[in-house]
Amino acid sequence: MDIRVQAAPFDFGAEAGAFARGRRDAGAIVTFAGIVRDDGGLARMELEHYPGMTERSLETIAAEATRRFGLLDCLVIHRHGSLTPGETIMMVATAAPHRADAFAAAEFLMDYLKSRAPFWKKEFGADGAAWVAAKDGDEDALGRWSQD
Amino acid sequence: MDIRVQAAPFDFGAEAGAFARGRRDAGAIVTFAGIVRDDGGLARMELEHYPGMTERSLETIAAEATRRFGLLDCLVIHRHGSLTPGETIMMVATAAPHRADAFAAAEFLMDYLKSRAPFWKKEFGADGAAWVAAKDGDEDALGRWSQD
Amino acid sequence: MIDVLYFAWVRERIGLPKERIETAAPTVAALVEELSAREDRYAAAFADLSALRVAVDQDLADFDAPLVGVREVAFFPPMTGG
Amino acid sequence: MIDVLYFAWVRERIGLPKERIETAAPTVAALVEELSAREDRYAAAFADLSALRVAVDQDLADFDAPLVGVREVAFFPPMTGG
Repeated sequence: MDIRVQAAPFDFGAEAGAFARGRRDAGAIVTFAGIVRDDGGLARMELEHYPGMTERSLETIAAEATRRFGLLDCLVIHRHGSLTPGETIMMVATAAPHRADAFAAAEFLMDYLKSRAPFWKKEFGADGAAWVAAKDGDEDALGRWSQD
Repeated sequence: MDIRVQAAPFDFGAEAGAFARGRRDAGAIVTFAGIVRDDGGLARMELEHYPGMTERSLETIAAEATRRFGLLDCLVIHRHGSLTPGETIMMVATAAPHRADAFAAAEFLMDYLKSRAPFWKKEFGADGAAWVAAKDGDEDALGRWSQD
Repeated sequence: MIDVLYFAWVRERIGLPKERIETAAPTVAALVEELSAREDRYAAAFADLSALRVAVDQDLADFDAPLVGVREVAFFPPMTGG
Repeated sequence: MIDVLYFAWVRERIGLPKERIETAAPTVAALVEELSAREDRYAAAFADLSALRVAVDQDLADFDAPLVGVREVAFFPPMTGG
């Protein structure tokens, strides 16, 4: 399990390759990368976070994904600070014996990270700056993971 | 849309990186890599395929995934021939504006590829060689994609 | 004349990957019967059709698919790629 | 003494990222009332609690969470990472 919160850029391909390399125990690797989308004149984005709580919450989410889906390994990298369109904001990677668990774990990580990890996006464009509003759908997405 | 069927190894990390690089239109990239798992003394695996039909079927599946999930791009690479544990058998990558579509499309591609693309695995181990049997679950997995 | 292809254990059981066959069989099922009657190795390969898949001109098809105008038929077990 | 942290537009509205507060408030909700009574910028930031989230010692909590023994409370809008 590898959790990194950093201002510095990272190389998604290199990280995905290193995560998968020589892994004889896992049949399935799933990765997700979030990219700053050029949505109608976005100049840049500022990602604020809560140092300390960010790492704690990501570790909790990753540990829960590992337990639920029997992961052999998982990786979360999330940037903060200033980002421009085309830059990679964050990535997750999961390794499991079979594909269903690797996919479910990556989606679980993303759903919880979206609504439970303390990051806030502010977008800067031609019309000024605005905080991104949380989507109801992101909170609703957690419902599908509730266990009886 | 990029479909490749090849005997040669490929670099999963390099392909994932190239697929995601500088993509200002897509907010979400999902990749899946299938790796030869070292499952109880497997020495190597032979992947047989049906040249011609293989490419056709992968193109059909990728085009359907693109249409259903509004993909901006997708990539499928699948090897044939001899593979040893730890080697990457195949990968898919999907790019979409939002994560739900990128995840669903990657799972759709994998489910259809498993049951509809003409590949057959033969495993060689200490106890001899045996063709891998299709799992009922793989055929069943297609049911979740049926549209009304 | 029709090209008939075999893959995986069907290929191994029949003992060749491909052959050209002169046939008047109107359907895939009729072709299977014709081949099965010809030699034991075909009968063995085609013994359980539920364990087999068929492609007609490189598209998955049913065993009752017609063979009129068809150039290529392939028999194989369920796929195990990915 | 308790450290109170503000993030995103809560931080902007209150005008600072962090302050130490001497309080006897027994719960988060009581602390919010105390701050809101103090100055308009707090009242403005805390006007709609349904638009806010709170963490107590870096764990997400409810507004009725007790403050006994707590070192750090943070207020912020719903998260938008990923």
